[in-house]
This record gives sequence, C-alpha cells and structure tokens, in this order.
Amino acid sequence: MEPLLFDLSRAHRQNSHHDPASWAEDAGAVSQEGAGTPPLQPFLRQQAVPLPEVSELEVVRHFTRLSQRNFSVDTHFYPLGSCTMKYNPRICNTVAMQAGFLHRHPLTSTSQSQGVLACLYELQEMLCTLTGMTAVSLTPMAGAQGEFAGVAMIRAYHQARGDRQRTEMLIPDAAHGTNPATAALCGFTVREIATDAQGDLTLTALQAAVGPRTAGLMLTNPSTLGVFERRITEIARIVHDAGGLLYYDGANLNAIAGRIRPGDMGFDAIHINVHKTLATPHGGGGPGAGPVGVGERLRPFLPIPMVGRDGHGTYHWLTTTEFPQSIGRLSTFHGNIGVLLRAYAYLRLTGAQGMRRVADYATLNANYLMARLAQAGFQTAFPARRATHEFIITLKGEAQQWGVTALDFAKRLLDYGFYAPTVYFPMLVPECLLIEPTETESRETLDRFVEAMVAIRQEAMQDPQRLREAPHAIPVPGGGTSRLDDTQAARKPDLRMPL
Amino acid sequence: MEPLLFDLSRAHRQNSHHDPASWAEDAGAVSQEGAGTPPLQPFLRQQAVPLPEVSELEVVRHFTRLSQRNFSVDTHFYPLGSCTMKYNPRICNTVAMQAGFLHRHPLTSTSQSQGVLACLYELQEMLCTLTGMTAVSLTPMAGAQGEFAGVAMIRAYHQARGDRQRTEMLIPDAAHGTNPATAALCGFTVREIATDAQGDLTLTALQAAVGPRTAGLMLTNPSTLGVFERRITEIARIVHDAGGLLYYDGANLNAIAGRIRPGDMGFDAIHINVHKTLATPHGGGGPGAGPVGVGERLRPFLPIPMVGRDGHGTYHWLTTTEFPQSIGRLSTFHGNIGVLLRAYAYLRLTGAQGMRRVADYATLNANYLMARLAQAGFQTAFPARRATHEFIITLKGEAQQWGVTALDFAKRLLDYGFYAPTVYFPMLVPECLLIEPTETESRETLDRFVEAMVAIRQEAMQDPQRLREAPHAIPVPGGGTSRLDDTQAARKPDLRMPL
Amino acid sequence: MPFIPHTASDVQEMLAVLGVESLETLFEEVPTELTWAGPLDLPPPLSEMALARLMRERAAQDAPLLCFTGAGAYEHHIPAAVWELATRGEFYSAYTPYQAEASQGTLQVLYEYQSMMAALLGMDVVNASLYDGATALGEAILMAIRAKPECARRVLLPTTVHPHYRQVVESMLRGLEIEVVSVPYCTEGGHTVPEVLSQWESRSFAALVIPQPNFFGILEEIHTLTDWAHARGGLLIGLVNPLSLGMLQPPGQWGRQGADIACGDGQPLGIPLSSGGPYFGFMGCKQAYLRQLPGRIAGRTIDKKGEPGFVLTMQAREQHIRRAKATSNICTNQGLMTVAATLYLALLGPQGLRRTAEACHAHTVALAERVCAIPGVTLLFHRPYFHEIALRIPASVPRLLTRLEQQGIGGGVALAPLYAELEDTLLLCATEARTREDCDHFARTLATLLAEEH
Amino acid sequence: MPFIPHTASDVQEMLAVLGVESLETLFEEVPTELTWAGPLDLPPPLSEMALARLMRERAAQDAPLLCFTGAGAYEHHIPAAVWELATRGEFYSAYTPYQAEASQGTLQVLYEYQSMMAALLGMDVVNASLYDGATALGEAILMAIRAKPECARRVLLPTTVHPHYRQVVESMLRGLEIEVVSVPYCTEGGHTVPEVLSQWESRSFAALVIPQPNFFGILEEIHTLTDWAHARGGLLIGLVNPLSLGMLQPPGQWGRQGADIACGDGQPLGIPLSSGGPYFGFMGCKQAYLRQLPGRIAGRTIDKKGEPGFVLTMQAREQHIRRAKATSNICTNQGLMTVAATLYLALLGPQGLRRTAEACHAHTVALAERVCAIPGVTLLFHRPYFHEIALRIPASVPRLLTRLEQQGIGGGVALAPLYAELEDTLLLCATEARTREDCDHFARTLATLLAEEH
Ligand SMILES: Cc1ncc(COP(=O)(O)O)c(C=O)c1O
Ligand SMILES: Cc1ncc(COP(=O)(O)O)c(C=O)c1O
Repeated sequence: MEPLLFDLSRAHRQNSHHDPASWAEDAGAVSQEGAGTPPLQPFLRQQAVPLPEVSELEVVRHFTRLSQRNFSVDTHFYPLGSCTMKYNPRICNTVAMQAGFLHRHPLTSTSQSQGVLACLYELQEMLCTLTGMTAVSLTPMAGAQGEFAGVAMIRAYHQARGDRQRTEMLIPDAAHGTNPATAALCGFTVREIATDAQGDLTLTALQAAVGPRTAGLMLTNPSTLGVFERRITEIARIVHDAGGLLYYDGANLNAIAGRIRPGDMGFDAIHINVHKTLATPHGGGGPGAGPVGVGERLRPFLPIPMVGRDGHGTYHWLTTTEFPQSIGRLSTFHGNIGVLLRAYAYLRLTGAQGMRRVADYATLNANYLMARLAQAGFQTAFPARRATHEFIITLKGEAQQWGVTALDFAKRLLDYGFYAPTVYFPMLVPECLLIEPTETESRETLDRFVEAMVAIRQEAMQDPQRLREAPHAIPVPGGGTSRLDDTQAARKPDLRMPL
Repeated sequence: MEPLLFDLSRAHRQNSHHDPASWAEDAGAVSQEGAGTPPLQPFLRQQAVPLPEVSELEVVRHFTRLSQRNFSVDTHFYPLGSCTMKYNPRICNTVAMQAGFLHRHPLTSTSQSQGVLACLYELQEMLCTLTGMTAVSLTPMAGAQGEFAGVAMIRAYHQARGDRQRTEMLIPDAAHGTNPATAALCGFTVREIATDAQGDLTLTALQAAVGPRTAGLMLTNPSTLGVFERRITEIARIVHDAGGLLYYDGANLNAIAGRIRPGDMGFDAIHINVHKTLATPHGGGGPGAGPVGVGERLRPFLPIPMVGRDGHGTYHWLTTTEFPQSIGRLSTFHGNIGVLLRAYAYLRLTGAQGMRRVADYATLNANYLMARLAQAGFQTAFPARRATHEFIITLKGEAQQWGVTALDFAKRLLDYGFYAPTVYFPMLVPECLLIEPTETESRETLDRFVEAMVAIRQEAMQDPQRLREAPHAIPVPGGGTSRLDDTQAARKPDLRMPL
Repeated sequence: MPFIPHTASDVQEMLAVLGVESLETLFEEVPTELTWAGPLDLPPPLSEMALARLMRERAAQDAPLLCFTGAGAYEHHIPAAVWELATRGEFYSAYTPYQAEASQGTLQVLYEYQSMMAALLGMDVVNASLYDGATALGEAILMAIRAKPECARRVLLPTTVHPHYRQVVESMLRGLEIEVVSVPYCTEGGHTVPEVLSQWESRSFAALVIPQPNFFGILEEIHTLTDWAHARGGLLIGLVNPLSLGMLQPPGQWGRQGADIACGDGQPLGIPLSSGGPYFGFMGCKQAYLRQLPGRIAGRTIDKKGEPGFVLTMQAREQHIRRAKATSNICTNQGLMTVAATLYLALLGPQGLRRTAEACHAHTVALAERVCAIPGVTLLFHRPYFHEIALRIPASVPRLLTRLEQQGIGGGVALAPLYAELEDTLLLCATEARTREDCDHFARTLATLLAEEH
Repeated sequence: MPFIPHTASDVQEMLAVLGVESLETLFEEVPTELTWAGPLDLPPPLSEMALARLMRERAAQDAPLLCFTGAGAYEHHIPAAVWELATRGEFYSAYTPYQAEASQGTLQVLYEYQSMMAALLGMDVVNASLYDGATALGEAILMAIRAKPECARRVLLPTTVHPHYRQVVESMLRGLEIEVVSVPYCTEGGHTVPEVLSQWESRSFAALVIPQPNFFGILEEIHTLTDWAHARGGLLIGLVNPLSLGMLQPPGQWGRQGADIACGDGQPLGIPLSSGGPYFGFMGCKQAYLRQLPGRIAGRTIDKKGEPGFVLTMQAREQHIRRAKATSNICTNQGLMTVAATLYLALLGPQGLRRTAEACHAHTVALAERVCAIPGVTLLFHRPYFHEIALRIPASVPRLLTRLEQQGIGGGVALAPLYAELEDTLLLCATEARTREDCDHFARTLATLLAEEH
C-alpha cells in the first residue's frame, strides 16, 4: 500500500516557496492587532493545525503513485451502466483551464465577462435544441440537483395554479435512487409504479396510481433497464390528463441524443448530466453539472441565474427580476461553470451530426455486446428487446449452479483489466450486471470483454472459489488490493487518521 | 506488455476532429495545381504513409499506460550518479508552458519579444554570477553541445593568436565520454591524464603531458569520482603556464553551486547542464540546455545569438555584428528557450541563498548516505575522502565472494522500488556504483535505500542467483519486464516495426 | 467520426452479428413519430483547431482584473503542482469509486482529505464533499432537523450569512415546512448578538447557524453564541472559511462543547475562481451525528490478506440504498475538487496555511489603513475582522465599481443590492496575492476617482 | 527551504552520523581561498506565487501575432492530448532510459517513434533524436564523411538550404578539414539545377544535400539530383520537412535508389513554436549505414521469460563507450519532443497528416492568389512550392514588417539579410491554422500598407 500522507510527515518540514512572505509589517503581529479594531486574540487558534508536513517532492510522488492505483477511462474499459463513461476529450480540459476563464471572479460585472457568458448562452441554446425544450438553466451542479430543480418547478407550478393537493410523485420501481430521494427532498410522497416483464412501465399500475394527488411522474427513457419505454406517448397522456407533469431523468440521454428529443416525448422538464452525455469528466466523483430544461409551462419557474442576451448582442445574467416566480438560487454563484465550458466545447466539436452519431454508435455497441454475450451463453434480462445504449445480463443461473454472484464476476473482471459494470442496479433484476460500453469504445475492446466474460464463466464452473476471492492481481504498481471488507468498514468506521 | 501502437491500428480509423477541414476550394485538387505554378504531381507521395490508425481514446490509454511503466523522479528515488535527478518543480513547467511563450515565432522582431528576452538576459547575468564567469551564451542545447562550444572557443582563441600547433586536448581518464568525443569533434587529439589512488589528477602525469601542443584541459570538479580536485589551483597554473586553457565540465555544478565558482578556480570556459543543477526536467532523454560561460579571454568567441540590453533597457539579439569572432551559430534559432525559461524560473525561486543550500544539502545527503553504506559494510572507492554531491562504492568484494556484479545489484534495486545508481562509470573503479542522492531527497528515503542495499547484500550471500536474474517484480501495472537481453538486441537489431 | 472509432467495415461486421441491415433497425422499438427526422439545428461541428482558437478568443475577450473582490470566492496562490496532478487522467476520468479495489487512488485521497479537513475543522468526521458552500449549509440545516426530532422544525439563520447562501437555503427548504428565522445583525458591530437572539429564547429550534468570519468579514462571538444555542437544546452549525482556520479557532473548539456541524465552501483551498465554479462544499460533524451526515464517506478497512485498503462506506445513508429515506439526494459530488484541496493542504502544511491566513489578514489591514486615509472612507463596522472589510464610501458605489473596472481593477462588491439599508457601502478583500504595490495602486486609484466625483 | 526537505533535527542527526559539527566541515577539502564568502549577487528568492505573477506578466508582455512566418518553424494545430500526456511526470521527470526494465514506457515510445518516422521518411532506421534540424544536418554530413572514407572530405551544400542551417554546419565542421561547397541556386526557379552541379562532376565528394522543400518553399528536382549524386559515387542527404511528407515523396523513394540519409527538424510534428526551441532533429538512413548513425537508438529484444521488451542498443557507436571515436558527442538529446511527435503522429494518423499537409499548401496557394492580386506583388520563383512562398514586394520590407507587426501580424521574413541579392523580397507561409478570414485580412492589410507607401 502507498503510505498515508500522515506517515510521510516529519515535524517542521516545510515547502517555504509556498510561504506568501507577506510584505505587510510583521504579519504575525498585525494579524492580532487590526487597524484600530479590537484585538483578534480571543478568536485565534491555540494549537497549530495538525496537518502532515511533507516535502513537495514527496507530495508529487505520493499523488502520482496514488493516481496510478486507479482504473479510469484514460486507462481502462469502464462499462459502468448508467454512468456513460466515455472518452473525455482532453481539448475540453485544455480550453476550460485557460487563465482567462480560471482567474475570473464570479462577481465580475457582466460587461467584463462577455467571453464566458457567450459560451454559456450558446450552451443554453444548444441544450434547448438537443432536448426539444423551450428554456434551460445551467445552474444545477449535478444530475440530482437538476432533478431537484425539475421537481421543485413542478411543485411551484401546481402551487402557482392554487392546486395544493398534488402531494404525490410517481416513480417507477426501477428508477435510480436519486429520483425518490429528490421527490422526498421536495416534500412529495413517493408512489412506486411497477415494471412489467418486458421492462415497460405497467400501464394499469400507472392508471391506478394517477389522480388528483399526482404532481407528476419521474421517468428516464430509455429506462434504467436498458430498454426504450415504447408507450411513452400514452404514458405522457395519462399523466397529463390527470393534471400531472412529466420529469425526464436525463442520465440516459446518450442513447437518444440527436435522434429523439424528450420534449417531443411529452416531458415537461429534464436534466442533462453533462458528465455523461456531454463527455465532461467524472473526476472520481465529480464535479459534474445538471442543466435543467423545461417546456413553456415550467419556464417561469426555472432556477436563476440564467444568461440572457439583449438587442445589441450583449449578454447578462437573468435573475428574479426577470423570473419572479423562479424556484430560486441553487448554488452560491452560477453553478459549475468550468464543467459547463467543457460541455460547450464538446458540443461545438460534435455538432448535430456528431450528437446523432453518439446515440447511433452507443446503441450499436450495446446491441453488439449484448448479442455476443448472449451467443456466449449469458442470460440477458430482456431477450426479446433491443438494447439501447446499455443492457442487463443476469447471473442468476450462474449463482444457482456454481454459487458465484454478480459481485464475484465484477471483482474478477478487475483482474482481467476491465472496470466492472454496475452491479445490483436496477434492483429488479437478480444478480444483474448493467453494461454500458459507450460509443467511444472500439469493437476490439468489446470483443476482448466478451472473451474475459467467457473465461470467467469457465472459471466459475471449474474453480468458483477463485471468483469468490477475486480480485487477485489487479494490474496496478505494487500489486492491487485484494477484496476489501465492506462489512468491517461499516461496522467499525475508520473515517480519518486519529490525531 | 503494452501492445504496440501498430497493433492497435485498424484501417481507416480516424480522429476526424484533427482534420483541418480546409476552407480553400478543394484542397486536394489545389495541392496538385498551384496558382499558376507547374503541377505538384511529380512530387507527390504515391502511397499513403503507413502510420497506425488509432482512436484518440486508445492513444490516450496507450500513452497513459506506457507512462506508468517508467520509473521517474516523480515516482521513485533516482540516485543516478552524475545525472542530478532532483525534483523538477512543476511551477517551472507551468510558467514556461504559457501561451505567450509557446505561440511565439522565433523570428518575431525583438520589439515584440521583450518578455522572453528579459528572462533570457537575466538568466545570462545570473549564470555569470553563479559561475564566476564574464559572459554567457545560452544557445547550446545540452551539456555536450556546451562542451563543443567551449572547446571550439579554445580552438578559436589559439587560432586567433596564430598559435596553430595546439592540437592536443588533455582529459582525465575518469572523464565523461562526452569530453573526449567533443575534443575529437573539434579536431583535437585526446591525451588522457591518469588519476591517482586518492581520486586526484596525477600531477606528474599532467606535467609530463603539457606543452606547446596543449590546447587545454577538460576537467570537472568535483570530478566524476565524486571527490573534489584539491590541487585545482596548481593544475590551472600548470596548464595556463603551458599556454593552454581550462574547460570546466559543469555536470557536477550541483556540488558547489553558490559556494565555489569555477571562474575562481581558474577555468576559462564552462557549460552548465540546466537539466541537472537548475532542475529542469530530463524528459526521458532531454531536452536540456547547456549554456556556456567564459572568462574575458574567450568572450569574443562565444556562440551567437546572445541577448543584449541597450541604454533604454530594451533587449535585442547579439549576433556576429557584435561578435565577429564568434565560433558561430549552434542551433537553428536561439537554443532550447523553453528549457531556459524553466531554469530561469528555478533560479528566481532559489536565489543566492537557495543555490548555496543546494550545494550544502546535496553534499550532506551524499556524505550521509556514504557513511551509512560504509557502516553497513560496503566498500567506498575513496574511503579517506569526503564525498561531494555523489560518491562511489565498489562491489568488487561482493563480486569475488558471491559472483554477483554491480549490474546485478542495480537490477535488484529496481525490484525494491529504487532506480539504480550509475553503473560501470567511471570505468576506473571496478564494479562501481556512482550514487547521487541530490538535495531534494529526505533522510527517510536515504535510510530506506540503505536498508534495501543491506537486504540485497544479504540476498547476494544467501541466494546470488536471485540477484543475477533480477529484476523480478518491478512495481509497474501489469508486472514489470524481467531482465532484458542486451546482447540479442545488438546482435539482431530490431529497431522498428517492419511495414 | 470525432471520438467514435468505428470504421465502415466494423459497422458492417457488427450489424452482421446482429443480423440487421442498418443502424436504424436498432431503433425500431422507438415509435416513428418520436424520431427527429433531420439534423438538429446546432452549429456545424468545429475541428479541434477551430475550437481551440474560438475558446482562446473567448478566454481573452475580457481583460483580467486586479482582484479586490471576495464575498465568498477568493483569489489565492495555488501551487502549480495542485492542478498538474489533479488533472492526471487517472483522477480526472475515473468514476465515483464503487469498485474499491480498482479505485484505491481516489479512495485514499478521500480518506486523506477527510482526515485533513477533520483536523482543520476540529470535527470528528467529514464527508467526501457536497456541491458548494451554500448547498452544504442547506444540507447542514436538514441534517440538524433530522438529528433533533425532538425540536421544532425551526432554524435560526443570521443575516450575516452570505445572502446567496440564504437564498439557496430558502430554495432547498421550500417544500419541507421548516421555519427559517432571519436573525438581524447588530448595526454597529456587523455581527450577531445574543440580545437579538433572546427573542427565540423560549421557542424550540433545531439549530443556530453561525458564520465565521461572516459575510462582512466580521468575526462573530462564536463562544457565547455556541453556548447560547447549546443551552437551549439546539445544535450549532458553524459556517466557516476553511483557509481562515489556519489562524482562527476551529468550530470544534467553539464554546464549551464545540460546534456540532461545520460546513462551508472549500474554494479557498486550491480551487481557482473559475467565474464561480466548480468549487466544493465540505461538511463535518461530531461522531454522534455521523449517521445523519449526507454525502459519500470513505473509510479504511482491510482486504482478504489483512492489508489496509479503502472503501466507500456508511452507504446505508445514501440514495442508492435508502432511496426516499436517504439523508440527501446527492450522488455525483465535487470529487476532483477534494483531490485538489488535499494537494493544496499537503503542499502548504500547517505552517504554510497559517502564514497564508496571516498574510491575507495583514494585507486587508494594510488596505484598510490606506483606504481609510481617503477623506470620507470609513470602516462600516468596528469589530475584529478577517481578511474582508465593509466600507462606507462617499460616492455612488455602482458607478465607482464600473470606473474601477475600466482601470483594470475588480473593486469589490456593492452591499446595497444585498442589504437595502447599506447604501454607499462596499465589501473589499485583499488576500495574500495582493502586493504592496497592488494595495497602493488601489488606494491611489480610489482616491483619484472619489476626488473626481466631487 | 525551497525544495529541500531537511528539518533542523534531520541535519543535526545526519551530522552526528558523520561525526562532524557543521555542514562546513564537509567542504574541508576545498581550499579556503576558493570558497565564496558571502551570498552571491543573485536576485532575492521569490515565492512561487510571486514567480507565477512575474512570469504571467512576462508572457503577456508582448501581444500575440497572427503568424504568417515560417522559415523553419511553423504554427500548426497541436492536439491537446499531445502535451497533456507528454508532460505527465513519468515521462517528464525520467532520465535517458539506461535501466531498461524500469524505463519501458520511454523505450517503447522511442521504438514507436523510430517506426513511425521510418515509415514517414521511407528509411530503414531512424535514431531517437538529435538537437534540432540544423545540427541534424551537421551530423548527417559528418556521418556521410565517415561512411565514405573512399571519397574526398567534401560535401555539396546548396544555398537553398536554410541559411541558419548552413551557419550551424559551418560551426560544427570548422575544425575538421571538411570542404563545404556552396551550390548556388537558379535565380528563376529558386532551386538547385544539375547544370550548376556539373562543375563538381569530376571532383570526388562524400555527399550532396538536397532540401525538400527548400528554404524558399520551392520543390527541388529530387529524383534527378539523387540520381546525379549516386551516379558520381556520393551519398544523398535529404533534408525534409516531416509534415510535408504527408503529401510529398519520402526521401527513401527519391530517384532510383532513394536518399541515403534523411534528416530535418521535427518541430512541425506537434512541437510548439516556443520562440525557437526546444524542437528536435531527426535522422534516418539506409540499413547499410546504421553503424555510422549518431545518437541513441532503441531496439526490441526479449527478457528472461521470453517476453518482448525494449532497450537502448547499438551503444558501441556512442560517446559513453567509444569516447573519442564515437559517431557523435551527443548524450542528452530531445527525448520528450519525440514523445510529443509520436503522440502527434498517432493522433493524426496517415489521413490526418495528409489532410494537414494539403490544407497548409492550399492555404498558401490561396494566400499567394490574394497577395499577387496586389499591384507590384509577384512570386519570386516560378516552380512548384510547398506551403511557403517568396514574394517580390514594391516596398521596404523591414519597414513593412514593422508596420504589419503593429497591426498584430507576423508578416514573414525579409530575405535580403540572408541573401544579399534578394532586396525587397519576403518569405511567407500559411499553414492549416490560417483561416480564410486570416488570409483575407493579411492581404487587405498588406494592400493598404503598400498603398500608403506610395
Ligand atoms: C439514472 C440516473 N439518474 C440520476 C443520476 C444522478 O446524477 P448525478 O450523479 O449527476 O447527480 C444518475 C447518476 O448516476 C443516474 O444514473
Ligand atoms: C560529467 C558529465 N559531463 C557531460 C555530460 C553531458 O551532458 P549532456 O547529457 O547534457 O549533453 C554529462 C551528462 O550525463 C555528465 O554527467
């Protein structure tokens, strides 16, 4: 294991080139005796902060070596379903990291921020086009916050109409956890709608559930089951007829971008995970961004700020002055602008044709991989259905026969040099792997993945213990960690170095 | 092994976002039919260039994974003697990679290049101060080219004085290979001077060698043996009295920077390896830079261009107009400016105090490491001497007793996570390791290195075959290469992919 | 095709495996009326070269300003190594570390981040980040409400908290029937005084929020206020600038028992201004409230061989397990920013952090001296402050700011749009990055502009 | 202490191990009169923050120019991935790969570089880089002299070779009694013609150098000249722009037998202009001359387990083994630049390279059309060219260049200082990076300035 930074520490070691060497007379003293103001003394820390003291060279080494212990898109195939782990173009990072963007204070006047505002304005416009929505606010900082914005707008809409009884949000049982969590956070009661054997929403269940208490329905299409909800128009009609609105969870937009627009399917609000569809990096857990788009009805409620353009082509921030019914502010300033610039750059590189190709080839890759795995004897969750940009296989059979789980398969894939697909989500399908290859992977890579799966299945038959103990030999410097004990982690939480 | 790029290729795979998409009407046709000029046809390539065709994602993965297969200063202790592998401050890279420097054409007028010229001018001045020389030219692109400049100036000096018989260059037997190679390249005959048992130049041999044919002496001090040439003043007198000049190979300047100045030792010319003393990166083999400094006598002969400053503080290039006796131009434009900017940044960060500390702590680390290894039973080459910034141990005893070589020790160190010291140089000391820890390594790292050496010695005693077959398990992803066959490489050269 | 590696023959062969004629067939389940016929009305694709030029022009379109603006985002020195390392592909292009064994790099960094932040805040545990400071405050309030089911669903929120934060809190809590009580500030001191709080003496509340320093840069009476809240059965939420803690008392040591929850924005710890984001929110709490903490948490455990390793843990709190009953809906957080902050703290160390905080403050003091020497310019409040000052200015502040910008200076923030009663006032900040010449230049320019006004 | 990790107690403990009182003692062997007493007169140290600001100001001091200048260094699109990857610490901070097993990354890149460059040049083998194009030409000449001991120590060097290259060659060969014969160019075509060469018909020479394109951008009669040299027993050294080979015939296919040695500057392959360096020199040759090739060479071999791997090989040619008899004194070369070039070639691929070369040329043709429409402006030579043109201009060129620069345009190079006979001429270039608007803007500006001159 790479030692902890704390273990590399030695008292009084310093990187003095990062000492700001204040020019103000005797900074230490001044800090305690402001200009004519009462003394700072009572507010001062008594002991030094117990941080590690490490030389810059050791810091560089430590983090370089740590980075090498990660699987990532830049090093490995990463078929993590629902997460769209595709190539993050380096140019998008380079252009976003320019000093002119990085050193700009958020409260700089708009007249001195026209360059960045132009990008954001055009991004809003492009996202409207892409989703078939009327207006977009870029401020949500991730998909889940986009959901929050959408659901809060639905709430605001009903309230603005005086329709106060709509306290229920309908959510398919297969939905991502953020959907019910968000609904709850907005004060709604969650009502689950069942999925049928074909992966479609059960229309009878939906019909039974809708009514005057229905605020709306949260849906992603293609669904988290990797199939396209074919009766979406009918679903939309049912919900709308009952007075509810439709929220589109945009996490799966990669499947349909440039081909099918959520607006055309009847959705009233949508978020876009730019760290998925628009290829901004996931950064080991973020930052992402979750711009939210709406149709005409929800427009007045969009979160502020947004970017507007006046008759002279000058850009400015739109706030509650222009949007008095807004659900309000969702981030301190304007959201994750650095991420949005990367998304903007990506969209300018792809254009309309490019976005449509994204959907086409993501779909081709998923269907191809599904077909190859099915041919190799794996059980797909919905054999009668086309895959979208992702698909599910279930290892129920393998589990029963050889006592190996989806998790065992996942861990063993790491030994083969592949990141694992999403496991145990959606919860409906037992022992499931949700596999999303994305459009940026080559056929050769998919073929290698199939070979690995087949080899692991062979192992499961002949030496199931080998799987149960996987991973064994993850290819990282120094040799990888073997399977980690989650239970102990949760039972005896060790969440930081003791001081 | 990481596959070759060629193995990842697939016909017609393209990264079309790097297609410049020319706006000129039908670029393909135009290229064959210039504006009123004869057709290009006879000059055109018949077949496409047989380069690999790989997607950008695969290129990123390939090179990311390849990088992880390197040991480097940023990942490992790298005590490679004579090479000064110390921390390369990342800030020096960041400031040098700014657009304002990177996008500047070399033939931009000086009036539009004042920013970069200011840095270079100040660097010249600082290097004069640091070395005790009168003038510096920054143009040489590495140490060896700096040597070339120095030796060519010595030749030019003698010739300018009409002294045409000086055809011999004196070089200690312990010298680096570039010294004799450079002398030969300048048309000199090399005469080797022996080193005595204490690592000093044999003065009698020197006295016997000098004479009217002596053009000069090339020396590095501290020498490549890791000891300070104590009688340097006398040596300088002998050579000067014989009409020769003294060249200082600056590769070891890290040992004395800010403390002892080559100019004060009597040297007439010197190069500085900025990729050593001034912490610019070595880049897996360059680029470096080898600025050359001279005393008053050699000043007129400096290679052009240099940077001058006029009375108004405006900078300009100095060329043969100002230096008609110059040995001429050594690079197409002005040398490795990007590297020089890094050196400039480093010098501004350290200042005078910082440079002196470099020498102090490089020396402390080397002496400490030598003492610890000696205590542990290793044989140092010059036990009666102080180490400078580096020192030699000889494994002659180990070789005789257990049949393991310096190379075996070196290879085994890789398994322990250390890059190997320089082996078999200087050639004078049998089975030698030349060890240079540099000032940027902590005591803990040196202690760990001692432990590894002791452990390996133990292995040599108990299981010498283990050493002879090392390395076994270099910690890189996928597992490291075991010992590579140099002989086969040279006997059946495989120097590129066959087409 | 940009970013798509398929050759024409790949496509043919793959379709053959699928037994279909064309790509269109794969979309056959989509009702035709939903398929967009033509290409969308997006701008035509640019080559990378053209994009790079466009973005270079956009980045250079507005002149850089000499920054004296703070108000929640601060220009600090960021060691070059921070972003050179944080943007390494293995950090940059990885997902949330679900497969722990293949994500030890990110996980160990998170554990180190949690450790260092806990040390800085004086808190028992810290999560692996939230979106930003404002949402972190919102989450802290929700957490307090959950942690104190016996209390009324009420929180006391001083108006000395950043106005944008208060707006975000309002947006976040709107549907939840939580009463947010605005606590007015003392007009002399610009701080929150117990006398004003005493109105809620008898009413139950789940938490009192205390910002330190507050939006005006003023230091609050943290000890008194913390003890006040605890005495009345409420939790104390400390909202802090993490860099200030190089010098100021950590929330864990406020009052007799310390703050219960600490949160804030991590931007000062190595995150560039970036026009407002991405930054990151941090949150720590006492051990007792761990199970109410939102967001991801990394923990140390052992592997089959007994070697230490790291995993995401305590996941039962999270949306992907607990769904509608989760502590928060957060999923993607601001992971890479915590990598940067960990690097920043590691490179600065305790001494560097203290010296930076001291320099920030000393420079602001020096700036205060200079500007207060200009006739008519005075400090608005007379209390200790940290690295940010509110000034009364004898001029129209919006016009002044415009004129400062024309001279290349980002001259702070007008308070009036945020506090209607604070006409003709300005919030200014000078971090360690402001040199003596910068401060002299600012004061000179301000004096000249003010003189011209009259 | 910047970059030095020693604490005071480290120093004490280490000195104790050494049994000395102070650091000074370690320098006791140095004669005291040689020790510099005080601190040197260097500027005081800057913090990283201050340095970053200084360098930001220096980098921004001169306005960027719209570049129409070539003359040996060309502004091309460089994919962002090139330098993001090349500056990864493991490439950036490694040494020359002496310990092959711990340097497989660098070594495999070198092998791939050699393979791709050999493919591009049509050469059997390529070395792992030299300093730059000019020194590569010098080394090529030295190599030819070594390879042809039976010939006179004489080379034929056309004046159509870059004047700076010729100066460097002169500096490099000065001590070695090698005759460098300047071959004048044809004043109509701007190229080297066999008729002029025929003066040396009967005199032995080791090599003829042919630049393609030459300094004027003109394409030389490579086939005729190659065959001419071979017929007379000399080697043919092709000096080429590697990017042009996306479109033009590779040296390996010149004439009946191909060039024997190919060399040039690798800058167009992904290396930024950088005010002139670092760039890199490349060199390839026929198999027969391998043992005369200077510089490092990587080779593929196998390890103990029979797995393929890479090493530096053929080291018997080099200074560290052969010393005074080495093929060159080169040691440190331009390694990292070859990493960048390998990335560049990998990302562009054959199609990208061809399309780039075609765009460069098409843009120069379009530029030629535009400027030649201005009264008095004409092409100097009437021969096929590649991506660079020499123009006759009805004005003082130095003044014109100054005025263009004042308008933000890098307007090419005056030829007169380099070729005294070429008064009022200008060398211009438009790469793929120049847009239609750029070229229109240039032509318009030029027209206006020329009109003002009259
Ligand atoms: C289907 C689905 N919905 C919502 C989300 C939440 O998005 P984010 O992680 O950006 O908050 C995800 C992300 O994993 C998802 O896969
Ligand atoms: C003692 C000595 N002299 C000269 C050189 C040559 O310097 P460079 O590699 O920069 O050409 C070296 C480099 O290894 C060296 O160690």
